[in-house]
Amino acid sequence: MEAKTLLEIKNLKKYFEISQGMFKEKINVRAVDDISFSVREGETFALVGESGCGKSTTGRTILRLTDPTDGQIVFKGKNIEKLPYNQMRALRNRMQMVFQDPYASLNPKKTIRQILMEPLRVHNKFPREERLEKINNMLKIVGLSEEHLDRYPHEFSGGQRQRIGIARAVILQPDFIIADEPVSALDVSVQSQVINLMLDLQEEFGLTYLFISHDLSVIEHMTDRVAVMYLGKIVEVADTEELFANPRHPYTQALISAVPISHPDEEKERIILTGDVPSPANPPSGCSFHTRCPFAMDICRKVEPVSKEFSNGHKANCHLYTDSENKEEKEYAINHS
Amino acid sequence: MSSSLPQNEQALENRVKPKRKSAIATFFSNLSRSWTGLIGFIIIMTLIVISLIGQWITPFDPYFAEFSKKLLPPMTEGHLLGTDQLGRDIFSRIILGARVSVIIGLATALIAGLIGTIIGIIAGFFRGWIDIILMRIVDVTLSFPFILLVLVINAIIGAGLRNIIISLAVGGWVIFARVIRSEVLALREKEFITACIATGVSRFEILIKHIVPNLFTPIIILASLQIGTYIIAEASISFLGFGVAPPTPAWGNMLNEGKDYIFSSWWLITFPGLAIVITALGVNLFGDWLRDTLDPELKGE
Amino acid sequence: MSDTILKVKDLKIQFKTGKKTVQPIRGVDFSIKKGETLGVVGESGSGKSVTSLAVMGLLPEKTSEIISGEIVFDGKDLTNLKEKHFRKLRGNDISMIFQEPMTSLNPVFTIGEQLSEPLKQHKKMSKKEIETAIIAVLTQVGIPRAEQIIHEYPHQLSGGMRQRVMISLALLGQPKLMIADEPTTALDVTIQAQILKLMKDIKKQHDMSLLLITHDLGVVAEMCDRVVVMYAGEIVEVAEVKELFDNPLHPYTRGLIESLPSKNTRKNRLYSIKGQVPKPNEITKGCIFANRCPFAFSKCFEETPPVQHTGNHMSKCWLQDSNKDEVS
Amino acid sequence: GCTEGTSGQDEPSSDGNNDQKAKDSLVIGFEADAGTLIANLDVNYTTDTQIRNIYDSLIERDGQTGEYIPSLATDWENVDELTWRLTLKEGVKFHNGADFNAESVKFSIDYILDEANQSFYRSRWANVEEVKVLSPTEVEIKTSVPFPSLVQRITEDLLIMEPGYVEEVGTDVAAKEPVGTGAYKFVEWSRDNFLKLEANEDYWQGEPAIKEVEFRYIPEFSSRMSAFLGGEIDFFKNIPVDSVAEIKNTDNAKIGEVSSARINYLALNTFHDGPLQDVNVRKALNYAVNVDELLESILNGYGTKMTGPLAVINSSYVETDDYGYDPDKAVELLEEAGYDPEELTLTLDTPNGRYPMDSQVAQGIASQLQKIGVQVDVKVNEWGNHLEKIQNREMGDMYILGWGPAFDPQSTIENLFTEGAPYSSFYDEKIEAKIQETNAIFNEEDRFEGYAELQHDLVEQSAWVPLWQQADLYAIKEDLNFEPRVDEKMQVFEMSWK
Amino acid sequence: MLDFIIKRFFQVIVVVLLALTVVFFLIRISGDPTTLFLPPDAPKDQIEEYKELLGYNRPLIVQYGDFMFHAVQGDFGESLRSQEDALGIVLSRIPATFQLAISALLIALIIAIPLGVLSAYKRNTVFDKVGVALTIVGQAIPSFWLGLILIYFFAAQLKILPSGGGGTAIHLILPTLTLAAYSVARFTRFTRSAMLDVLRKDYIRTSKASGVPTFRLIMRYALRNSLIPIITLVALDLGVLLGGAVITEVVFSWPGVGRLLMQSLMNRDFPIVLAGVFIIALIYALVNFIADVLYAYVNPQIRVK
Ligand SMILES: Nc1ncnc2c1ncn2[C@@H]1O[C@H](COP(=O)(O)OP(=O)(O)OP(=O)(O)O)[C@@H](O)[C@H]1O
Ligand SMILES: Nc1ncnc2c1ncn2[C@@H]1O[C@H](COP(=O)(O)OP(=O)(O)OP(=O)(O)O)[C@@H](O)[C@H]1O
Ligand SMILES: [Mg+2]
Ligand SMILES: [Mg+2]
Repeated sequence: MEAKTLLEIKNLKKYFEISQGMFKEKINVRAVDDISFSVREGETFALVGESGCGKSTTGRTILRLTDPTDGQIVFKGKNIEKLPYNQMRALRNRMQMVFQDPYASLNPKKTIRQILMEPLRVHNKFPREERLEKINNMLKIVGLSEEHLDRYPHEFSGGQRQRIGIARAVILQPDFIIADEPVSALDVSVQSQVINLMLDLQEEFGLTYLFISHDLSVIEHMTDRVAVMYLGKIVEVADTEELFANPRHPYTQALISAVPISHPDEEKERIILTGDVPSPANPPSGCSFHTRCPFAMDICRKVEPVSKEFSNGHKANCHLYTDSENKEEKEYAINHS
Repeated sequence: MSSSLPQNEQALENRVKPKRKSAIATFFSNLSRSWTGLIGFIIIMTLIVISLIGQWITPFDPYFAEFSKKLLPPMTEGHLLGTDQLGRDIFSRIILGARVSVIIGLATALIAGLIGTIIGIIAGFFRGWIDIILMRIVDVTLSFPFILLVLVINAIIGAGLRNIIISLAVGGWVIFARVIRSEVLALREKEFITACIATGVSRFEILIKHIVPNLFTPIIILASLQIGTYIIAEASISFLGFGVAPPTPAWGNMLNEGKDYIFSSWWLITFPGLAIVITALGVNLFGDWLRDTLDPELKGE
Repeated sequence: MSDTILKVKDLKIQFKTGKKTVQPIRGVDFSIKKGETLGVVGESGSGKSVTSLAVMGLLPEKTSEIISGEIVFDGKDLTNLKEKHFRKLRGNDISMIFQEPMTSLNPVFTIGEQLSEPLKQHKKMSKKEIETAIIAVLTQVGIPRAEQIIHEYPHQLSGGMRQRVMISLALLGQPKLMIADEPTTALDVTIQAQILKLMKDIKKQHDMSLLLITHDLGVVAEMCDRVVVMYAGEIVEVAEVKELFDNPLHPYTRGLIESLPSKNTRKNRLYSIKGQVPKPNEITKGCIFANRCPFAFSKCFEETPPVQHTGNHMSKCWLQDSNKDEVS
Repeated sequence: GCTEGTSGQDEPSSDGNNDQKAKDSLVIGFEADAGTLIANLDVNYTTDTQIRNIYDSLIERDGQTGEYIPSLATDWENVDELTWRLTLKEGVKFHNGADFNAESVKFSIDYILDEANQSFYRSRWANVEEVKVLSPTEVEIKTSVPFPSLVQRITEDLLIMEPGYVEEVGTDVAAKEPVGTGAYKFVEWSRDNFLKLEANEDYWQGEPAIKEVEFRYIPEFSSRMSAFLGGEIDFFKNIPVDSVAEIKNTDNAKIGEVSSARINYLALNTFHDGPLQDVNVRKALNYAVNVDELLESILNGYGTKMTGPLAVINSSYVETDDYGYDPDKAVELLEEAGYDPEELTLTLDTPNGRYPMDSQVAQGIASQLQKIGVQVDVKVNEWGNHLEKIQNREMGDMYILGWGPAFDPQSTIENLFTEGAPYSSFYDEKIEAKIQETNAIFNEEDRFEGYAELQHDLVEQSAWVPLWQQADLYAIKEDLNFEPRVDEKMQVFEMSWK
Repeated sequence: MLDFIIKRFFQVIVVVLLALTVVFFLIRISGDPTTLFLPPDAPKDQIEEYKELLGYNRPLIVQYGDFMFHAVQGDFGESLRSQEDALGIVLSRIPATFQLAISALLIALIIAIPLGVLSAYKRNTVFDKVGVALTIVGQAIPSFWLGLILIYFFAAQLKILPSGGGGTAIHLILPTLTLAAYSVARFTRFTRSAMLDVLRKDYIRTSKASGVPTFRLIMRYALRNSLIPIITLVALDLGVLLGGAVITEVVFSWPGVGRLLMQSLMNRDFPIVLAGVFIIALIYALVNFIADVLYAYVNPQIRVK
């Protein structure tokens, strides 16, 4: 079944101008550089990529926590990229966010009651008398209880705080939640608890997630579709299973192969990338991955590849798959990937 | 406890659930652990009490000039710290002088703190041109050494308790504005503020309900550390003859009046000076303690 | 056991913070053989770093105290070693790579200045020789332009490069034992893969022992010969790496392995351990894991479980014991 | 006329060769720097005192009596009411060798009168119309109105500059490197630090005994004191009365004392709407203030009590009635005036440190008035504010002020008790008329008579509460011959080492 | 770099001009100085005439424009009292003030840095605790009182040091000590805490792990890192010292700018006040500017090749 599109991103760009202290020139960081994708209702869409590739910025721009430099954000058929602050406020009960850092995302001066009451109050949701009950319900759902209501965030563990953060996002019963690395700051044993909670909530409330993570095993486990980002660009999009089974872009291949094995007996053919991720302030010409790509060709240095669709919804931006010369080289590469 | 159901994380919860003490009890139990903070606190409380009831507990009338008893050394004729050049009891005058110091310290901290905080909040929250203008004003004010600035202003607007508070506040608000602005800037970037925006809280509410409450700690710390500076500044200016005018007893002007007696009657300059030192010491100790307790990261401005 | 390079016996460490004391290490026992890679896994706060610092003699002098146990390195007891003698070992016989490559290099000294330090301290070499040695090591860890890099400052390097510099710093003294405290946690997967491979190669070349601290079972599976599982300041299980993954004995280890997403059916709930890691001041009598353990029974809350050895596989759980007399 | 000034007190030290120590330099601790070293510009005690060692005046005062004695002018007389003629000394040379003559006198007076120079003395000389050089030794001064106090102006204000030098180097340089006819030549001036002078060997009154002089600027009393005790300075002025004993107890130190020509008083402001417009209240205050006690206990007796508007040293002084201390009478008078002393609150403004123990005296007065029940709010002002308040007529009931030098009746009375003069803020229609009348009298005897009457009237009207003539106190090295002068000047020429 | 310097310099100028503006209006509002300069018996019309001469009866804004026009050319008018160039008078006092401030700064650094380092190294020992206590007390002592007490002991009682006056090195001792006391306390504390901060850093642990001996660790590795914040503090404190010099100069009769400014304030010699304000604001701004450059220079993270 083809679900409806909930969110559509078209040519989104976000550049940051940052000053390098007093002595240096200002630089322009292309955190998100012309990306497009869409999220369907009810699915979990993942953004994956290395640190600094622009995942968080994408998420924050979609929620208009920062203003996009350019491009369109269409939510439920409505363009929201230019909505003024106060109109955007009204929309926020439909789209919510869960943050990476459970310590920083809760106001240390507010009790849990205040933290959870705020969204209800702001959006005037539920009659006043019922709100407390709703909060208590929500607490129960995320595995906390009434007696936590009057405590302050610092009295909770990281896992518990993350659950409070999730509760705050879900209590408005939004359609769409962006979860920005919701588990990466948590202990291994607590991670799975939070992932379970997110899965449960999705089922219960029919939520759509934009799930941001760099942990490929988590992504493989819980998402439906994945977009792989590199230096502010999306290099590959596919259904999760398809992507892990059949990665097309050399970067995706390297990324997947770099994941540590899960059992000592496992044998893994590694593509070890050389070098570091270039700075988004000064991205390489052509295909931005060419500096590290084991299959880089001449054209990669000069021309930016365009998106090529393989099977249903599986797209990648790579010259290996575009029609041009160097056929042999390409074939070799594809066969060995 | 350990017999309760282990699987339930509630068990652990309860075991480690912090005993909730009242804020005051926490304050004192913290305070009692640091002898420096305790000394500071005792000095401050003594000072405040003295400044409140001072006029009823002075052994002599601090204004009354008993010419026949001038310049009596300490411990003579019932004058604990001796008498001054007009035969007034120094001990009584020091007690009454505490009021000036307390008023100056508190009032200036209040006014400078309020102005500085408001300006800091405006600059930090709204940014843009208003920030630029306000920060230029701050720069201008900061382009003078504090004491000199206060002195010049005071010399220009004239002496007196009210004017000295004004001039100290004019010199003092900037530091609040600076610190508060950078606090606000830091807070703005905090994830919980982003979370508020994501929730849909209005900007005004974010400012009032989320940013301002988080400023209390830095404000209190800063104010407590500044009070000492103000008290010393007042004394310096009075000493130079611009501040609180005699006959109102203030420690600075007692020193000013007594400095010509340095060769004959040492007690005239010794005791008011000690009073200032002890006060500044107390305030600093308490302020340091407060800073270390409330915000270990704010060390060193 | 002459092939044991390091032996830690019943180590207990206590910290003083203000008037309170906490004891984050409560009896740690393990050893590393020559040429072996020993993994130490455990969640945050389980005491991995403290243990490794104790081996390096780098615990804060004033606030920490080794209250019992011994650390024997190459036949020498390090527990009460004088600072002067310790210094001879550090950077020379034992060296260490730290978790945070971003903060572990001094920002105001050039890479060259910092790298020359272990050589200055331990080897009698001329300036020229030192420089040659440094460049050689840097090249070995895969740093391009080594001649230039030594004149640059840390902030001019990326995280991966810095970690390579840290590794070369650790290599310079040609140590017998290298301790790596979460060397890749702060890095990206692709960089992590590079560094892990590098460490594997280096270890092989230099024939040294490696104590690899991590919280990532994947890294353990990839790198280690044997594994120590730590939980809240105690060792709950020690085993050969395969044995551990195939036959984990302690419920905690089992839980960790089970909760790996790859062990669970896609899109289904993951296996998870309930509750959270206790803080050092929350520890009560009985088994430390009891309150999270799905198999806990009353005894677990009363008495500390004994150490069980099954061949080379050691675990610390009443279940192992109860197998013998009680039925679980 | 008088000839060369050798009034007994002056001990020209040319015969000072009996000193074996051969000490011939002197360091004076002085509270403030000169504003400028050019003459006839800055109306200021600190400037004047120092440069009077470099420049000479035409007419001098006797250091002890305050009487006029000739200096560069040997004689002066009125040709008519508007014309004065001065005869000048011959053979006097400036430090640069130029001759002193009538031209230099004209130049110096013109310097004051020329607006461009912005001399602060100009207002005092506004009545001078013209200076005519009759011959090298004779000048004539024309005034626009009868100007009997011209002699005083000449004595107090006018110092003679070398026209050629000033014209040659310009006023800017002349203000830093002065040339005069005085006993000392300029050597070096370091701002806010010191002024060094050396003896003018060819001085027309003889060679000075002290060869090198330094004014060292030390504003703080305690610093001056320690410099004195440490032997860095040889004498300094303005000892707080409470430190006199300390100096007396020091080896090789003595106290020099003189009743100066500066008077201190408690002004009773009749311009301020309030009880003080009632003469009975003013009288009551005169009875209630115990000047003797203030003098004795606050000033330790250093000061000369006054009873009327003029000090004994004043040329027209007559003895007036002393109100004395009579608190009962005071209360009675107050009640007569319709005031309940217990209900009465008055303000009292005082400067701080301008006059000996000024703010303490104010507080003493407050204590005394408190004894008859009158409440006094003492306000201590910074000097600039104090003066401004007086001139802008913003003062309250009473204030403390000093006036000096008070040698001449006209300047004192005119500046204190007329409507336009704010300095005592007393005004009475009849007295005003009388003052104007007396000021214009040219005949010396009538004039004296007029001022005598005025003094009695003013006392009768209780125009103010007279306090005392200040005592100038100096700390002096035991072996320094130095007789403090009534006019506060420090003429080093008069000094010598024993 | 040049770009930055120009920008900063421009900023300095703007700040100084604004400062002048503020002081100008404050002063003008506070009243006029004529009364203090003319003899007390000066008649009203001469007062008026004098005001006119000085231009004080023009509209304020015209006076301001005129003042600024000349001020930017370094002309602050003539001292009302001595009729000399006001800026010249102020400038001639600068050396004395600098002598005092710099010697105090040097003394403070010489005492404070070793003390702070030692205190940090020996933290929580008796030495450290006594040191910390002393620094707290040191910061609580107002300099004018300390000055008086020093005078009392060394000049009045022991009679071994002069209590004031300018010139020789001996005269410099007491004022320097007085002025330095606060900075000694402050620097010591700051050095100690900067040092403690650095000693906690990961990279210090790295150095230790390479076998660097303690002495070398502190003197070479930790100290250089601590010096970076100390430099900023020192620059800022030079301003504090210049400000503090006002009081010290008055207490010890030191012929510097501070005392000049005090006297001019008392005398209402406004051109000097304005020139003094200008110079001090300028020096202060320049010192901060130099501190920034220095900071950038010692801190490789923001240094440009
Ligand atoms: N507010 C900002 N100002 C300036 N630059 C920014 C800002 N936020 C992000 N950047 C830059 O944009 C780039 C993308 O950052 P972003 O946080 O989106 O990456 P990410 O993929 O979320 O990385 P991570 O995995 O580390 O969270 C980075 O180079 C970052 O330095
Ligand atoms: N200097 C110290 N003072 C007091 N307590 C300390 C100190 N260092 C560590 N601890 C405590 O010891 C415990 C173990 O810390 P340790 O750093 O060894 O954990 P870890 O296993 O390395 O965790 P992580 O994965 O977060 O690095 C923690 O509870 C920590 O709070
Ligand atoms: Mg991110
Ligand atoms: Mg660790």
